[in-house]
Amino acid sequence: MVVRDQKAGVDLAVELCGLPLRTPLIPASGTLSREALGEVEGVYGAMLPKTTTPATRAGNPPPRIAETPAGMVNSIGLQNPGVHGFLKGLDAFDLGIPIFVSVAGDTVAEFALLCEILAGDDRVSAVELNLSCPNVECGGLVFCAGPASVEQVVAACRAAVPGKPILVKLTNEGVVENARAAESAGADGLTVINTIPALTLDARARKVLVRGGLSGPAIKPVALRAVYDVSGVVNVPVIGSGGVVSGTDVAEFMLAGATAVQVGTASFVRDPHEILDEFASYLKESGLGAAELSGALRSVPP
Amino acid sequence: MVVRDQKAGVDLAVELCGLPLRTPLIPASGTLSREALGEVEGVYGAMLPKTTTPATRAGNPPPRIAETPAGMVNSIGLQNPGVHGFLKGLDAFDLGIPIFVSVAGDTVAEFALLCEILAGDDRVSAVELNLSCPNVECGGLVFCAGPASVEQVVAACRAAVPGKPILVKLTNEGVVENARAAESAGADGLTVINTIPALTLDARARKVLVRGGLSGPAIKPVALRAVYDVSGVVNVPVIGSGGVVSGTDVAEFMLAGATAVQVGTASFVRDPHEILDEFASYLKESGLGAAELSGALRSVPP
Amino acid sequence: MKFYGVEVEERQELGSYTLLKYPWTDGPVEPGQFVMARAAGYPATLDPFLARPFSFYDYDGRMASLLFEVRGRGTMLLDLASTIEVTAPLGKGFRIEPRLGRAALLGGGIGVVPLKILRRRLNAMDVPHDVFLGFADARPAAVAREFPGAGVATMDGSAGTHGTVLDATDSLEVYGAVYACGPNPMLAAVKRAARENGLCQLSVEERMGCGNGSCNGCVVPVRGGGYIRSCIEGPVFHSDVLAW
Amino acid sequence: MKFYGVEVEERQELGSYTLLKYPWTDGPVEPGQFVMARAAGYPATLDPFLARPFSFYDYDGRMASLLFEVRGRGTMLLDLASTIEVTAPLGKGFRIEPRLGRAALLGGGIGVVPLKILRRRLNAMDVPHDVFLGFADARPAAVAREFPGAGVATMDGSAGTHGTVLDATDSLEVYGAVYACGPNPMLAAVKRAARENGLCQLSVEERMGCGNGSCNGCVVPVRGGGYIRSCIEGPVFHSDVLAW
Ligand SMILES: Cc1cc2nc3c(=O)[nH]c(=O)nc-3n(C[C@H](O)[C@H](O)[C@H](O)COP(=O)(O)OP(=O)(O)OC[C@H]3O[C@@H](n4cnc5c(N)ncnc54)[C@H](O)[C@@H]3O)c2cc1C
Ligand SMILES: Cc1cc2nc3c(=O)[nH]c(=O)nc-3n(C[C@H](O)[C@H](O)[C@H](O)COP(=O)(O)OP(=O)(O)OC[C@H]3O[C@@H](n4cnc5c(N)ncnc54)[C@H](O)[C@@H]3O)c2cc1C
Ligand SMILES: Cc1cc2nc3c(=O)[nH]c(=O)nc-3n(C[C@H](O)[C@H](O)[C@H](O)COP(=O)(O)O)c2cc1C
Ligand SMILES: Cc1cc2nc3c(=O)[nH]c(=O)nc-3n(C[C@H](O)[C@H](O)[C@H](O)COP(=O)(O)O)c2cc1C
Ligand code: FES
Ligand code: FES
Repeated sequence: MVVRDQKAGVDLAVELCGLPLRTPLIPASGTLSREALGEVEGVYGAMLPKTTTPATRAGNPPPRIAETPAGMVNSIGLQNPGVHGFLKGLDAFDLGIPIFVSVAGDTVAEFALLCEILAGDDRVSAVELNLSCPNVECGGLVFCAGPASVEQVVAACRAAVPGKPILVKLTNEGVVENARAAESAGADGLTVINTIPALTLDARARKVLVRGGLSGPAIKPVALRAVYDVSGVVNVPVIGSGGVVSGTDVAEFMLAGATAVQVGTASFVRDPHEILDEFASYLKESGLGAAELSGALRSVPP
Repeated sequence: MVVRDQKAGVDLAVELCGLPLRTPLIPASGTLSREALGEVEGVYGAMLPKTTTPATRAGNPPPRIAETPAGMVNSIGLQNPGVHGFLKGLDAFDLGIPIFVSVAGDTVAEFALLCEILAGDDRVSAVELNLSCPNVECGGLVFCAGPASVEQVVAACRAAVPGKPILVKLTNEGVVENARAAESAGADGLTVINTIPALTLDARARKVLVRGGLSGPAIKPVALRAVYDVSGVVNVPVIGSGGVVSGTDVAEFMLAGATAVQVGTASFVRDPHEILDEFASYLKESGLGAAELSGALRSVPP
Repeated sequence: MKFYGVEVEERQELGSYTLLKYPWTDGPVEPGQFVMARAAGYPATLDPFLARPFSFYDYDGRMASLLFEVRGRGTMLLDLASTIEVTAPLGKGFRIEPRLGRAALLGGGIGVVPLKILRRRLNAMDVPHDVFLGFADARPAAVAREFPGAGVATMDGSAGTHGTVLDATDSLEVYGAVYACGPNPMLAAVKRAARENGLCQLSVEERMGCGNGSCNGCVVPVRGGGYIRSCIEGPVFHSDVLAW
Repeated sequence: MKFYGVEVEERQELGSYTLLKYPWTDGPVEPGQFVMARAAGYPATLDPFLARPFSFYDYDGRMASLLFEVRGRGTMLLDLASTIEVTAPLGKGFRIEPRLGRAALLGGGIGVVPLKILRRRLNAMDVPHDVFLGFADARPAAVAREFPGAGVATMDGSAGTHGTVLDATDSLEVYGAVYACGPNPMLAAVKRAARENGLCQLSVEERMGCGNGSCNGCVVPVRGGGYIRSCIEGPVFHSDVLAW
């Protein structure tokens, strides 16, 4: 399956929100640690560490993960050292490619505060808003539960970080409406989709194992649909996320309309170099450059 | 994997909306044909043929199906002979167990009309409303796109078929709110969930393959979460649907709160007798009867 | 759907195809009938999830054989498996009409598969016939040695006539019956070429979800409107039935 | 994460466990380190999706061995596979403190695995030690023959002392160092029993998603609050670190 050295003569570069990316691949937030950076040299077009929050978060007690058919459910609970500790360690993520930072807060004000802090940090090329976290001011509904709260949080962040692109990461539920709201509030790009709410049980023990988000190849067709539908109604670039495992998957997301593609859970089970190599072979065969692929379907269904 | 003759001494019976079912298994609508009935003798507690509509529907042109990781996407387009032709052929589905009939219309009035027709047919023990079809009066949004239209269609059907249980089949998006709306409009039970909107592409041909609904084990953790959340907020019974492949899956859905469980896509790749046998072994091991299993988790997470 | 676990008793390469034999004693197999098959492992692994349809290549009352082309992951895993899972024979095969005189058998690519049993039947019934096989190039065309006397065409001209299977025939109009299997565009071309014939039966290839009529996934458009299932009403159809 | 495809060169039953050897020449293995492993087949099959963590049982510079218990589908498939995929050695193993005097090695069930390399190291460093192994019953306890002189306990009394691995020891207080591996409740009990000891290291067993620190799935609670990853900071921890 692995095709090495397929990158010669293939144009992998894309542009995202004015930023030139060496390849269209980006690690999905929360799936690439500092310790694993050595393994991914040359693969990605931008770096994107785990979501950070205003204060330290310990995260959820174990069990935090469970395997499911062609996927997994996680409930990590945004474990992170808080934005200040995060920024102290950020240099480790400098691989000579743009660094995107994912943020999450409990309130609109916390989101805006995080954006203000990042606005002043030159190492940060773009901010990704993780809107799949609970809005404590709205009874704990997630920020992307509806267009109104999406618009509110994006507008506040827009004002707080006028000089850097803002990417808004959405969950599948209501994704088209929420995408429109994010765009009209000033988002420069949309990451589609985050994990899908899910639950796993242990029947023998008769207990809940993990209540969290489903990721991995199982959700790929759902994510593809979201990317296809969203990129049909917004003018800002879409970044695909959800179940990418192979170079063909990367191509599928780009054909569906994505400008760049995130690799998440698959990086736990494959060397992402293989994904890039396969994608390069695909480009070679198709005779297209990565930048030409976005939305380049030959026929569109009724 | 197959454990035969595990059913002795195990109580498989459940009660659903006042109807005694021999086993908690029901074929998911659209996944069991007349031709395959001979293969399922003794497995199911009720029969549930493919959704019928007021007039004949030819269905969608091929390709209608595509395989995805641990699942498949289908876009059949409710191919069926129309309710009158359907009822002419209904006797073939008489295996001596209650027959549920799934209906779908383009408008609330069509749903009500179908319910009226079924109200007068003694062979029909219950009606399942398939609300995942487009409401032509609401710009083509599906009936279960929001609680208002769910309430409207369920109330109209309730009035049209006062004497039989109405089961309302919901999709995952907005399932908790929609479940509440269905219950308050008079639903006797809720089927949770239908397929999840999805898309498949052929990267090599650069075209869309199938735009339809995702089913199979891939969606099981999403369906389990929906069943768990819905059964926590409604008082009517919940029927689980989505990715059931094994007897353990059946147990998981029941522990999550389901009273009965539908087997869909899995019946294409397994003999459903095996699923029932595995479920019987589970009951034997756990020392519980099927009717005791619903919601019988030992501990509930925070 | 009920699957039976069977051991692969013999595996062999035929050109670019794989021939695989497994024990099967549960009743006869009609030419054009198929099985749903997959590598064993299920349900320890739930991906690939669906089984795949394969025509019977041969059947001797004790062993059934499949002949297949590795296309994607389903056939890739089947190619490696020592135990496979198969269903009973499914679908409606070719209906032999011995009174119609000379028959033409046309196979495109892996569409040769059902022609072997079909030919044996025709021989048994003393029905005169000619076999024509079309392939992309010489590698798959190697399977033609299993059909002595067959006319062969390859798209790249590397074996036999240069062109499609139809280019290997003179005219289909001299035949009383035409039996064809191959990719759907070839079948449409055969249908056109055989327009004037009394009987033209085509074995179609649609994606299948179940193989037993349950999913409505495998349909073909029919004359007069609507769709019918190729796993139950087919996979072999009289060409008049199809709206192609 | 990078996986290497390797041939299974030897497979053998040890009591109710499976021993599996594969060629590995890429550097040394510390006692307590682990690999992520799965049956090959990926990405033709995407289920089971994750690899599983296994401690090294043995390593001779040429071959690495795993010893495992079939629990679910990951280990079931591994038990059948002729080719497997493994990562390089991962995590922090046992840190041997030779100056602390006599050591106790405790294994619970399949937790015996890392003790074999550990014991060899202790022997090489002339550190005196005793091994105690606990099992559910006599079947898995058969693996104890690989640990000559070990004290054995079984929960059902069918072999050795009746009780847990701690029942096979007199008191842990006589030991300068305690090294343990087994199910987490056993480790918590060992930690309590070894409270007064200078060094107590525990190899914990948490579900792992990645094995390289990326998913934060494998955490254990630490004293003072919060969680740390057992794949990077562990899987072997000083017992003081753990908030158990
Ligand atoms: C009645 C019937 C009989 C058949 N008999 C044979 C046979 O005897 N020998 C044989 O080699 N093949 C036969 N086929 C085709 C065979 O089923 C497909 O080649 C197989 O399903 C491919 O599976 P895969 O997992 O390898 O490929 P996938 O990964 O599923 O797909 C790989 C490629 O094959 C294409 N493909 C997949 N399924 C089909 C399909 N049903 N029709 C057309 N293209 C498809 C896909 O578009 C894709 O490009 C038959 C099909 C039918 C319907
Ligand atoms: C660092 C480390 C080293 C290990 N070394 C070994 C070893 O040398 N030999 C060995 O046999 N096993 C070892 N294990 C445990 C092994 O990883 C699990 O048995 C394996 O993941 C089960 O996979 P499965 O697919 O067979 O089971 P699954 O289908 O995943 O699960 C089957 C059952 O096992 C339980 N289970 C699954 N994973 C774990 C886990 N990580 N911890 C506890 N219970 C689990 C599930 O709850 C379920 O009841 C180790 C685990 C860790 C973390
Ligand atoms: C273990 C794990 C941790 C994750 N943490 C985060 C996170 O901190 N912030 C975030 O926006 N998304 C997080 N995600 C979601 C991923 O970024 C990604 O959107 C999702 O997993 C779908 O992509 P995949 O199928 O390629 O993994 C996490 C996913 C996993 C599996
Ligand atoms: C081929 C196919 C056809 C279906 N047709 C219908 C239908 O007509 N009406 C309906 O309510 N659901 C239909 N469904 C959805 C199933 O009833 C079921 O709710 C869904 O597939 C999820 O369950 P599963 O994963 O067990 O298949 C269909 C599903 C499939 C795969
Ligand atoms: S394959 Fe399912 S109906 Fe034909
Ligand atoms: S297993 Fe993923 S962080 Fe440890």
